[in-house]
Amino acid sequence: MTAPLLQVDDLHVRFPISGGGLFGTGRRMLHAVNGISFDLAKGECLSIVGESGCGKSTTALSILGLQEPTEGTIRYRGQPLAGPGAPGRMQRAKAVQMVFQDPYASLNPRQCVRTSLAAPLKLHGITAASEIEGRIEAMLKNVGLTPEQARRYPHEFSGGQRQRIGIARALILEPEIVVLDEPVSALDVSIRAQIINLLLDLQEKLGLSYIMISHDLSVVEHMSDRVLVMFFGEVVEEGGWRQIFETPTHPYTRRLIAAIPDPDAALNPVAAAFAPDATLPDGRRFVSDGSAAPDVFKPPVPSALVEIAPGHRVRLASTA
Amino acid sequence: MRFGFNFWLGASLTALVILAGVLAPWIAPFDPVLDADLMSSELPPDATFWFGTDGQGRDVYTRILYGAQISLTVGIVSQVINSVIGVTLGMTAGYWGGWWDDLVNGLTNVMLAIPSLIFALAVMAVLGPGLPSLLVALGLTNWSWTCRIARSSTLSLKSQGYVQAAQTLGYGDLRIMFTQILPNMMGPILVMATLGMGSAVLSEAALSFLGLGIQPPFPSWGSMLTDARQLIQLAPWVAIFPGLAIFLSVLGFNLLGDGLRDSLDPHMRTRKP
Amino acid sequence: MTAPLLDIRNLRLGVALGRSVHHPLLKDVTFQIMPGEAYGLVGESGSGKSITSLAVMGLLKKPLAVTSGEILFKGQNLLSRPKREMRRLRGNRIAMIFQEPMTALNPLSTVGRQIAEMFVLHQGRSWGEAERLAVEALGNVRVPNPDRRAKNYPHQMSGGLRQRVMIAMALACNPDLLIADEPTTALDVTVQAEVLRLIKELCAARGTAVLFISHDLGVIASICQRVGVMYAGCLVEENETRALFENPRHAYTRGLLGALPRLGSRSAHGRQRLVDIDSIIADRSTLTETRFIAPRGPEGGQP
Amino acid sequence: MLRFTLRRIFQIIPTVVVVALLIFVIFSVVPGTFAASLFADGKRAADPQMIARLNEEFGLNKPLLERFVAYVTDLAQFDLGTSFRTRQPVIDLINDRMGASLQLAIAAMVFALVVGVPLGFLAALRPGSVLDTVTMIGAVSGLSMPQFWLGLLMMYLFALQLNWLPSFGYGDGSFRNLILPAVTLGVTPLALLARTTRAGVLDVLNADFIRTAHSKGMSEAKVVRWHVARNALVLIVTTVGLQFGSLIGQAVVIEKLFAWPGIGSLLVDSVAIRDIPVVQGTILVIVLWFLVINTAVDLIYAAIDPRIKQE
Amino acid sequence: AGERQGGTLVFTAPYGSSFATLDVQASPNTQEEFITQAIHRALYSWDSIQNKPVLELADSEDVSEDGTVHTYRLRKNAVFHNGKPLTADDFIYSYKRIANPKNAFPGASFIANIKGADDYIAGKAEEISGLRKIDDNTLEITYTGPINPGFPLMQNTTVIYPSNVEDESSFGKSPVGLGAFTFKEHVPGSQVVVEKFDKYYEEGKPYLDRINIVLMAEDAARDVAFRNKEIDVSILGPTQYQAYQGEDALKDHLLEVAEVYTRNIGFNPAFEPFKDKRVRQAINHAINAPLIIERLVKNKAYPASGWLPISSPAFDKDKPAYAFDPEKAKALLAEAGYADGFEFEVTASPNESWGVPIVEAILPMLQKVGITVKPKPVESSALGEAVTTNNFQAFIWSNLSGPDPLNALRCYHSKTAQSACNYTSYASPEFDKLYDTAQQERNPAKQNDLLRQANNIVQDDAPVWFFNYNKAVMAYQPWIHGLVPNATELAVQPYDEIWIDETAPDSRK
Ligand SMILES: Nc1ncnc2c1ncn2[C@@H]1O[C@H](COP(=O)(O)OP(=O)(O)OP(=O)(O)O)[C@@H](O)[C@H]1O
Ligand SMILES: Nc1ncnc2c1ncn2[C@@H]1O[C@H](COP(=O)(O)OP(=O)(O)OP(=O)(O)O)[C@@H](O)[C@H]1O
Ligand SMILES: [Mg+2]
Ligand SMILES: [Mg+2]
Ligand code: NI
Repeated sequence: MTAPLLQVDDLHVRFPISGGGLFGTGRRMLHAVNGISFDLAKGECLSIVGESGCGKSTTALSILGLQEPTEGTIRYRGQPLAGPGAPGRMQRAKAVQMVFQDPYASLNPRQCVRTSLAAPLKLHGITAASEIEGRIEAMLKNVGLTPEQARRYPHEFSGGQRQRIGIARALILEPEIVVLDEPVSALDVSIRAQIINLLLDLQEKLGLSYIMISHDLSVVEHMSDRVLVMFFGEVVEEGGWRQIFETPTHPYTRRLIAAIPDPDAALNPVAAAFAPDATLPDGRRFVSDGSAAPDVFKPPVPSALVEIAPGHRVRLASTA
Repeated sequence: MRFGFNFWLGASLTALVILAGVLAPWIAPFDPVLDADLMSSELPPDATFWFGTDGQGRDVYTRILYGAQISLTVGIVSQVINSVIGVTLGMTAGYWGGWWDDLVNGLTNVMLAIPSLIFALAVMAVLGPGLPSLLVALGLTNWSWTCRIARSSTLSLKSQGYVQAAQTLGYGDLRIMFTQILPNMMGPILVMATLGMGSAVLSEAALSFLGLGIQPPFPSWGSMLTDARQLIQLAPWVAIFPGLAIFLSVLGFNLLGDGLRDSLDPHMRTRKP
Repeated sequence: MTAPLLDIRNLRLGVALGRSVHHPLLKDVTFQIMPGEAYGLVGESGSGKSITSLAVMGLLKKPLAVTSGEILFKGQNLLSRPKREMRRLRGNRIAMIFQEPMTALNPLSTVGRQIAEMFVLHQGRSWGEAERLAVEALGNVRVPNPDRRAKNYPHQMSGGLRQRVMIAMALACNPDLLIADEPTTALDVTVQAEVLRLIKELCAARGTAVLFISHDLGVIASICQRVGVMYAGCLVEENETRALFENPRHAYTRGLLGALPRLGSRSAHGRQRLVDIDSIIADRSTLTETRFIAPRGPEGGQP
Repeated sequence: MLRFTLRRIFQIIPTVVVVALLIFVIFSVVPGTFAASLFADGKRAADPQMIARLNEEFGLNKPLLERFVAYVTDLAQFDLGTSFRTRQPVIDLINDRMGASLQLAIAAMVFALVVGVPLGFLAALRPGSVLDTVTMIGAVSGLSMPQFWLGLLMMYLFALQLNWLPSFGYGDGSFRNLILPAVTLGVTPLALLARTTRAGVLDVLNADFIRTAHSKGMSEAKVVRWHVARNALVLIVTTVGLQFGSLIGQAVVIEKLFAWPGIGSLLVDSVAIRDIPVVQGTILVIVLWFLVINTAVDLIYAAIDPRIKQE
Repeated sequence: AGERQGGTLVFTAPYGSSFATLDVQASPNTQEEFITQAIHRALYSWDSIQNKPVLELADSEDVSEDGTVHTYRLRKNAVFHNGKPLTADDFIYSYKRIANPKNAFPGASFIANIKGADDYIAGKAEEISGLRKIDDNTLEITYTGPINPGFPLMQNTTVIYPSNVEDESSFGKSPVGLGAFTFKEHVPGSQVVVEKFDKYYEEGKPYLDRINIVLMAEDAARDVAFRNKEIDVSILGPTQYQAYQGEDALKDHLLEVAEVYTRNIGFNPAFEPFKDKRVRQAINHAINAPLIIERLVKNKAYPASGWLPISSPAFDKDKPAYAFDPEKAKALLAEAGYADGFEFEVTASPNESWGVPIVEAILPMLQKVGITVKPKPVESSALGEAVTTNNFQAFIWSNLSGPDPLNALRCYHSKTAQSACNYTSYASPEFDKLYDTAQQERNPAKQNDLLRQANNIVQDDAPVWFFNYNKAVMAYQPWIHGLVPNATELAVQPYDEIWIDETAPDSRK
């Protein structure tokens, strides 16, 4: 087993929400992420799934250094990536990169593709024109674009092509980890497949590690090695993709999987829905069944992740 | 981008003003200050003096041409000052947030609460009448709107993927502001500045009327009009032409700004393959 | 055989450029919906799904106009109907749900009142009575505490609740046809499942026919009996849902199905690559040349 | 709602404080003194003793900091000071003028509202029509004219040529006297209102919920009445607030031209003779007026738009 | 004869858009004189016909041998608007109020002519020793020297208030005086209304029932209002003067007078070129003043031949003005070592008759002799400060130069401080000697002769460019009668003499 590339340990992110109080200065804390921990191995694709607003993007932004964690540590090859002693943006940029959800908003409309790709190289000390050209050309080929298209501006590309450019930009500095925040959900179905294929190809070819955020579980199943199920700031279930999709344990995970509008499930009702599973390890209770939203302004109820099979953990109410 | 009729009308009027200002030294038949012959004062328009002469015997046409220089200077310089202040404060406030944002917001509220003419009046009183003071006064008065726009644009641009991407790629804050944010909010800022040029020219006229404008012998349209208001019956041309010049140039700036806004609004068109 | 509820024949629709030139957006779209039937329209973005539905509603905006064809609703051509009559049908007999529940509701008006408008408009009720009925309608779409919720403003509700309000509004007058244009794309998976179930159940119970537009084949499969596939303004294939999934005949449909990662397929086939439409078809423009229409349609079969 | 109201009201305070500081600073460095201005018309010889006596009396020879402390102390007790020129409390002077100022501002605003909003509305309902084109051209033109020029033209036309209205002044405060200055002052807000109304209504007309309304089978008239009007109002109210709030300040030119006894002309006169306490007081009142109006607008806004109160 | 009783006069106060205060003792401005004339009376008043101060509130006066002690027999029939008859107490009360150091009133310097006032002003005495009440109707005033007390004691800042008003602050809101009209109403920023006082001491006066003194500072607006017959009188600027002269309906109703102001550009001798008298003279020669007066000032002024104006008793008719002679100017400049010219700044206010426009007009003229002029525009109040603090190279101003020549020429005495009114820091021993002699001279004719010589010395030294003496012009509606050419200030009219005939519109009757 390879040593973890990235270790996230007890990550908390809280947002002060202004408003309240006579002068509008009373601040409440929104608990967006509550103590998330996970490891990411080299070449692995880890997916984070969960409902809108459960803190997936916030987690991703913390890893990228775009959001200061309130508590917790994030280590890259054993070195802290956030907090005191963290490297600057420049070093971090070579470790972690991101592909964004909206292909229309993720490219600067005033920069041509070449500029978008060349600028980070220059910034990181690669100034030889030939090397820059070479790397851009190679990268464009990698993502299935032609070098001639480098002079074009974003509005001259389709959504799928833009997403390819976005991927190229993320990979140009040759990072080891790429965070994919809903990389295909804004794309048309027929294009979605191309991008998924591209991502898989690149992962194999370049040995990348992915942290993929998605609420499209069929995509998650298709791509990931391990899955983290988040519910309002907490991981409620964690495991290999088989464990999650074949033996989902936490009620929320089940609800999630049952809700997937899958043609096969719809056409063959037999396969649909998991039988409710009443047996819990040690007879302990789940913290919540995932149907009602907890109060995000209060600290969460104490609970713990319990391993029910090797690498498969679910969140149960704390015995205390 | 497609521009409408208004834009082109505005652009033509503006171009006319710019041409007049730039070419004044070559196309003006006289000197705007020194060619004053009291013997030929208040002559109606004729072949020599196309727009007649004023009370000092100076050629109104010449002074209108040179006045375009002043009006353009007033418009452009004051708006450049406004935009620089507004954009700097607004962009940094939106980008950095926190106490700096609160401070800038407070300052913006203060500036908004003081009617611009009154603030300009106060500044002019301190600096005394004249072109440089006017530039400062008008440059300091209207940045609050630009600042607000810059701030809100920055806030929305900040959450755009490409700005976040720039952060993850290791860009510094200033570099992000200048390469990623600023170019993408130039549109609305430009619109504000264009419309602001119009109101700067009008403010110049209003301040002249209140005795605080650019003072002669500079041939500014505002002071020409102010001086001429006495002559409206005796020598109407002395009043009509500067009035018309102000009206048309401000109309030009306004139409240009409106036109720009109209064509910028339904943002960049996206071509689908 | 019963008469179709909605019969769209050779509908052509375009953008008016200048005086007489038209840039065509829909080319000879023809399909029928039977009473009580759920009909799905899928297709890639920009293929003309929404404008088809807007044409049925008579809500096309300025540059867009129907150039030829017929839209028969219960045998009457909607295109030749006077405006007033069209208004009486709209909302009353044909209702519509839009994609964005966020913006489709007036932010300054309580949801109760917005539902009540339907009763005032089409049933001539008084406001008081209409608002009582609105509470009832909210209850029907299983909104908890409907009397309290009726007094809420849209921003006080979650996306799922808002979409339920839209459904309550659309079904308020028991329409014969409900047009749902991607009603769940903006929602979370779990909420989406609930809303879909709601539409399905309510329409089945009332015998309302549904024209369901989506680009998500999974959603279509779980709701519709028949599916039409649109591509670039053409209805390229139409068939019963199961038949379409099991035996897609048009290249685009095949591509669409192959591009879909299906749950459970990985355990069966491993992490293989998905089918990419562009890789199986060299020239996309040939896609609109062939059409496959299931035999059930009255004039089915021809290109 | 009460808390929202109180909060809005409290938010005025820091702005007022900063404005007070700002104008104190500005007018402590302004060249010229009140005492010197007494001789500015050249009608009598300067009298150095008197200048010294006056400066002494007004405390102008004290160090800046001391004056500032005194100024702030007075302000904290809602005392705007005493006019150098009239030796009356500044607040009284402003009181005397406020009525006329309000009359003018309200009349101008009413004029702008009554004409501008319906025009903008009609223009938006028929975009591209003759009415729309004429209204919008008129609006831009209205925004492109120097106010005093417009005022003079109106004076010549309506007073001198047509003899319909008195050309100037407050007279006995009658409505006839009000018309010309109010109309002149109202042109700018009118043009702005017509434009924002049009833009706002167009925006609303393109909103998704209008399509929803149409899909309900609602007639055009009902759509406008039930859904467009209120939403457009939200946009209009802001413009009205900003315009109305700054109208008193923007009226200086009009007041001077028409010899209208508002606080605008009080301000200009006081600046001219360096009657600093009056200048400071007047600006403070003008600013306060702006803030109060805009706070009121915020509250109206909150009353119309339920989304505001929430956060 | 033919005076008609009744009617309303709509008078304009053209010098500002407000009245500072109705407590006219506190106001140094011309603006407030418009109210003063209606409501108040001082010991002396200005006789516009004889052009000198005359007794107003006293029937007669006795003057002591040395000219310092005046004994006034006060009017017996004079009554204040509040019903109090005029007595000597009112004078003592009023003069003490004006001189009271706590009040810092502008009239204090006029009272300073009375013996003992200095001590009072300095706070060293409880009373002004020079003021003595003989009985209710007799007042004795001792002056510091043999001066003509008429000038200081006819000012609006030295009017007499009743001594029986408890609350002095009420003077500012509802003034009480001895004048022909009682205060009725003040709409700040708009107008003051006064009404006929039945117990006015002059028999049969006033004729008018009511005067609306309206504020109208903006010339163009006043023009419209006058043509529109909304106001009865209007002070005209140069352009309007020309326009009105050209219109049949208006030209017959213009009242003109040579006022007592000298417009000039003062040179600061601290500025190197101006140290040389020849440079100053050259400038006087280089500018074609008559042309400017004709074209720009539209003849609403008289070319100045020296400091003292035409209406001054010491005016020298025979002394020619500096001739317009660019060649001579060049020669003088060359002599002074400025053959190549130089550059100077003129601090100027926006005033159309003695401000930037005039500088604009001389600019091309001086350019022709090699001198570059730059206007330095400032606001009026800043002009006053710049000049009185000696912070200028040159300034353009209009200064009071009459009616009392002794007072006017005092400004050129070397002992007069620069900040007082010797703005050009003029110092000439010759002048000082003549002036001092004139001051001691009690024979008016001889005194005037001495002053005439002194004035000519100033003219030769040319501490200023002598531009013009202003001509004031007032347009009045045809139904107005009784206006007088007041050389001190044309706009200040004796309201009690004015009457309105039957051709007046109904609104005035
Ligand atoms: N900068 C911020 N300030 C305040 N609250 C924030 C901020 N960013 C995120 N939040 C809140 O934190 C919570 C988690 O947000 P996050 O964006 O991580 O959710 P998500 O799981 O990515 O949702 P989605 O699927 O919609 O993208 C949300 O309630 C969100 O409103
Ligand atoms: N107002 C309009 N003017 C011009 N073209 C339009 C207009 N509205 C729609 N179109 C064009 O009509 C075509 C069909 O649009 P439509 O909205 O029906 O697509 P759709 O199938 O609903 O796509 P999506 O899945 O993205 O909603 C598109 O190519 C679009 O560009
Ligand atoms: Mg997210
Ligand atoms: Mg659509
Ligand atoms: Ni464009």
